[in-house]
Amino acid sequence: MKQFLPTIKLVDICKKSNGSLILKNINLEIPNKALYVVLGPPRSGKSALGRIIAGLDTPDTGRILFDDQDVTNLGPVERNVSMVFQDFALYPHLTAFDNIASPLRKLKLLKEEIRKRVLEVAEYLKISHRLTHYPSELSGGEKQRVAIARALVKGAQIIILDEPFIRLDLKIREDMRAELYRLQKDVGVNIILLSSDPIDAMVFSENIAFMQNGEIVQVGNLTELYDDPKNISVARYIGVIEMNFIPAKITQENNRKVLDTEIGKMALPTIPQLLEDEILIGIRPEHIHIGEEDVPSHAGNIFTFEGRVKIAEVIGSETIVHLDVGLAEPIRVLVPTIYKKNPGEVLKATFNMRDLYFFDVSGRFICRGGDILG
Amino acid sequence: MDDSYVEVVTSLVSIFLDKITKIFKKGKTSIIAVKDVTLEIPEKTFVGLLGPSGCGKTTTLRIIAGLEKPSSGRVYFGDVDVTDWDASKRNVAMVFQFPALYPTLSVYDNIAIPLRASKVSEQDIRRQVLEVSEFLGIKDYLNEKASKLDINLRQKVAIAKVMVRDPSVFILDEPLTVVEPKARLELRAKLKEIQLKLGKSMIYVSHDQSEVMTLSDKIAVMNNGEVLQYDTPENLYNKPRNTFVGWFIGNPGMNFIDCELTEESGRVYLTTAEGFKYDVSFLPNIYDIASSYRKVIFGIRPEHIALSSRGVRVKCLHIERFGSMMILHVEAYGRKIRAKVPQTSQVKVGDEIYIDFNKEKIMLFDPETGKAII
Amino acid sequence: MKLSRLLGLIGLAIFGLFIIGPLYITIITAIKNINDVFTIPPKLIPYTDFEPSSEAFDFIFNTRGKYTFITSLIVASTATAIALIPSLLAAYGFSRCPKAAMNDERSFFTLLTLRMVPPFAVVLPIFLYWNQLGLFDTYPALIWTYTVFSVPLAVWLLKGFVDEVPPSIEDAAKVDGYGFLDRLRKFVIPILGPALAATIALVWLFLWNEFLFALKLGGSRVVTYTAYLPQLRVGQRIQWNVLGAIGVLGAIPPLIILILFRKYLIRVYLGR
Amino acid sequence: MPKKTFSPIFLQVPITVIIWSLVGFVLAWLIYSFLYSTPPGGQPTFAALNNIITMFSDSRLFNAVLRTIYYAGVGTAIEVLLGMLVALALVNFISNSTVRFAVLMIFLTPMALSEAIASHTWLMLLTPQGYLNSILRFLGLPAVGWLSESMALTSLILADVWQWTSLPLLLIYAARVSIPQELYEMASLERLSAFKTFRVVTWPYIRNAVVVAALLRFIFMYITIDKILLITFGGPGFATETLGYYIWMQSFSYRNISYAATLSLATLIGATIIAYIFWRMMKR
Repeated sequence: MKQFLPTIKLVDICKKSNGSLILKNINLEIPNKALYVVLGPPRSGKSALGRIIAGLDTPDTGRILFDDQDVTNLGPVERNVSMVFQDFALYPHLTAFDNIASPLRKLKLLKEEIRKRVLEVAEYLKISHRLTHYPSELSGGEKQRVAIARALVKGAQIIILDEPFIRLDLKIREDMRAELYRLQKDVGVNIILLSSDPIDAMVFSENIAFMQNGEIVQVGNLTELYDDPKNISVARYIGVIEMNFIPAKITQENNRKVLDTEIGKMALPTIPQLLEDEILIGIRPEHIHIGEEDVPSHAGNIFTFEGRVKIAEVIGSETIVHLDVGLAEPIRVLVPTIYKKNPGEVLKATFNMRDLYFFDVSGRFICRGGDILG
Repeated sequence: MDDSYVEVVTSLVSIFLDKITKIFKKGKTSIIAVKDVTLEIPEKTFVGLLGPSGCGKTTTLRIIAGLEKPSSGRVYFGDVDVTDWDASKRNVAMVFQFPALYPTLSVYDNIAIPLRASKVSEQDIRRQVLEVSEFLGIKDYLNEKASKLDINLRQKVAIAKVMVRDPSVFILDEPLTVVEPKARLELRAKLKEIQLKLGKSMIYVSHDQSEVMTLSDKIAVMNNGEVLQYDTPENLYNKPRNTFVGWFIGNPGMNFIDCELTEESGRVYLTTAEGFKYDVSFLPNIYDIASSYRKVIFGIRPEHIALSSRGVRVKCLHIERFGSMMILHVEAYGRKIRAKVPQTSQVKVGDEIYIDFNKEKIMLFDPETGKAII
Repeated sequence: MKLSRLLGLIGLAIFGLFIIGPLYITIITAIKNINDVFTIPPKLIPYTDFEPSSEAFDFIFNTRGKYTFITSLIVASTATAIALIPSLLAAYGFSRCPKAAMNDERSFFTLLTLRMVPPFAVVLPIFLYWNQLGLFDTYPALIWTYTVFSVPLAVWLLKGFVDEVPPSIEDAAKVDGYGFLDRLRKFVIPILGPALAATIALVWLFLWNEFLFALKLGGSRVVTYTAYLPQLRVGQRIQWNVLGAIGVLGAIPPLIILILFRKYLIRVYLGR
Repeated sequence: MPKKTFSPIFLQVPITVIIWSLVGFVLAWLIYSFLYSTPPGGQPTFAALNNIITMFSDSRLFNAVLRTIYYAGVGTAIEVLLGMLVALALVNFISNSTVRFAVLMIFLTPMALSEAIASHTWLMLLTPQGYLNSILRFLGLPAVGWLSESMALTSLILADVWQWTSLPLLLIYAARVSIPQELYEMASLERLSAFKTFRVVTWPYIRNAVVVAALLRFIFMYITIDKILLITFGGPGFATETLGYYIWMQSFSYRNISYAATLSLATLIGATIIAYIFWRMMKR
């Protein structure tokens, strides 16, 4: 089993499950020696794709290539791929040691060799003190480490993790993410992370593929997806707090074109033709500021509006203020400190029009405020 | 049970727990769920009980509601000792974690049933039920069977059941954990409005700090059955009384470094064996603290650390980018700490950078008791 | 509140008496000699009303009585053993591939109907079947009949148990390189563990208690303890104490199984 | 997945072979005997029509069916009602869960025993000079003809109630303890009366268990004839001759093979219908 780290190519992969298409001709190239995040809302086909790459399922049509070798019909063993499942899938009747050793036992290695490699991996994942315990006695974080150790021990060249953090509580998640980052850098193995949590995409920001309804919507690194989302679903999903969307119409005002919205009129110097009459403006909560203290420097393109506080939601050390401006959904504003306000108060909020995102009515991304304002 | 009891209770509003202790006996082992808790819940306030699971917050809540008898200590509604009254006599309205609705009854009957138990005329009942369901947006589900509704609607009905009654106090045991994120935000706003509108005190138990920080006027942080600190959200964040509160409140929690206080040529420094050194002479009465404490725990929140040209030299291990903010995992002389700073592209993994601490936000804790010194 | 609780407890006590009474009577009849059985006034308390005697148990152990228990043991255990592995495979199919042919819900339902088949409607054809094969009153006849009628119950129980083994564990085993038979042998069966023991016990209990087929398919050589009971009532004087003794001996395994596998008893009826 | 995966049908082959090795012959024989009757030594003649006519004009069959409906119907009603009362009493009046579970175990013992043992235990009690009568006489009360023509069927029901009340008790007890405690706490917080609490909290959760228990008990009393065969032999006269016992007599005493097969087919179809109802119930 020669040790090489292939780049994975998925060509026109389609998969049906009980009648409906869950993967619609997926074409993806996953670079080797990288931590690749496949991000998407639940039931967007991520797990199905993961199982096909792992070899647990075969696609209805399409091919999978490792470098240029067609592995479409090979099993997980022949592909030397291993997978960490959402519920860890540890064998309840075996101790942690035997769980990790199980793939090696299948390879009929010497008892001594197995013992050495298991202890080595357990040491690396800081789990060696729990090897004699059964899975039922381990904590969430420990179970996760044993599952990863089992995937690592047989020297798999590709490890697929399906929603690895969803079962861990908040505080443990932070450590496990740092752990996974360190693991990928040290061992250099290909890691594919299937996740529905945007925070994962933010932490592992180099390679992200956004998936929805069985299709790959956009591929790129975090800044590309964050600054130039392909459509509303990407813009809405990437980001700590969901982006605000404000419908807008272009109207004529004393012979100058103006963007008319619920929160006021925006005078833009030039309105490119590509903007039809009806468009959708997107503004991220972290780009809106409340009160006067931190008004951004180049004041030229500042837009201010007023809103009535619906609720000031404290998240960790920040606060999301929900301002009711007469739209169906309140405008979310991120305040980086603890900022308690009772419902009903009227507040002034400002943002720089360069930070705006413009979408057409069907949700396709057109351009950024910065592109227009120069 | 004549109605005089009930009248007495509804007019009372403040609740006082006097040295409450609860011990559960499981076979031979006995677990101290609540240890010597004294708590004053003034009227018309929204009080949160916050802490990790198993810290005794739910048991305390159930003792207030009368669903659990304390092993020792007294419970007062106003100045009436209600310790021996069972739940039905205390006229308490409670929302459970899982919506406790009568499955075969319609939504209308589920809401009306408590009123029918206390001899209210049918028109009055109809008027109140319509008013409440209007407010909670469940008006057009009134004739639906409770078991047919989805979990969000069922919890709204459970809240409606509580609102129609005129209870002595509202009690909520993690009501929003089962609700989906979208509906959770709306319900948080509604709960705050209910508390303000009906002018009754509300006791809210949750392990989710953002929910409790958002809604509560005062919060009791609990751990291992004890109340560690009972204060406003801002004070808990800025002036935690011990290391646990500092760690638990805020996301990510406070950094802690075990240091020594060493005096050197008239200045007081925080030092560690590995060479960390930081001048803290500016701290109030630092000199007599230095005399009484050899070892201290230095606490600083990640968001109170800033990049600077001088200060403490650290190595950057890992970066988590969050749109406008980013979290730097840095190593200061062998100690790992996290800093939350505005997004910049200058800092890269592996760089040697300088950080400085916000002088007013530095805290010192007693290593044995964990209590805050400054 | 106190009164209704008292009435409730008295009600439970009466029901308890109704349950334990007949059991107690069977036990004391088993340790009486024949003349003490039916007397007026009734002899209910050993040592005070009557001298307990081992007459009934001696009778059983000196005659072919004891062989009937051995026959029951052989027939029930062999049939359970034969039915176990095929039922496990079928249960695995019903649980893991509900869409595949012969593994779907309809075939699972046909198995359920086999459990509801009235024995009296099929005992004659089965009797003739073994007669034509010249196997009347032989062990293979009764064992094979019991195997056929134990399969539906075994599959019903095992399907419920295999449903509770998370499929992701088998996926993990696939990723570790284990083929189908290895996965079954090294993972599914060990994880089932106690559930497998419960299935064996409950199926065995169902066969240990069977009466109709034993009565008709057995003759003089293959006689289970249930079929032996009517033979004790032939003749002028019914040996009541021996009937009691056989009842006591026949009740011991069921009570042990009831206590050991009480958690699984409800699965016989609900499957989960 | 290596290409040569065998299809799941292989998993079902072993049990299919086992089952159809016997059931195949049984079904074929039943249908054949229903269609053709062969007198000893004679040629088979088409008898289906004749069998059906005999069936519908057989008054003894009609009475047997009535007795079966009485026996299974009344027995099921008592067992389910008594089982429910005992289950609810156990939960409401015994708070310590270990004691409650021990008492439940004692109540469940009869269902573990074989029908044969239970039949002989009740034979000792019901037989004219049996224990019941000797206790009655000891108390100065007149003896009762438990196995007399008028009482025999009811006594059999009593014996079945003793052995099988435990099944509804088990199912309803399991349903009752699965009810979340919050519902009862909510009911007490809202000061609901005991009856109203039963109607809106307890009943909705145990209703399914009651129906399933009733179905199961009815079908088992319909297909089991052990007690009749061992205690009363269908007697005295036809007092306890149920459908099953009548078919048993036709098969083994009167040797009307073709007619017995007809009746057997009819009961098989009846059992399948009830099994189907049970299956639909279970899926809900």
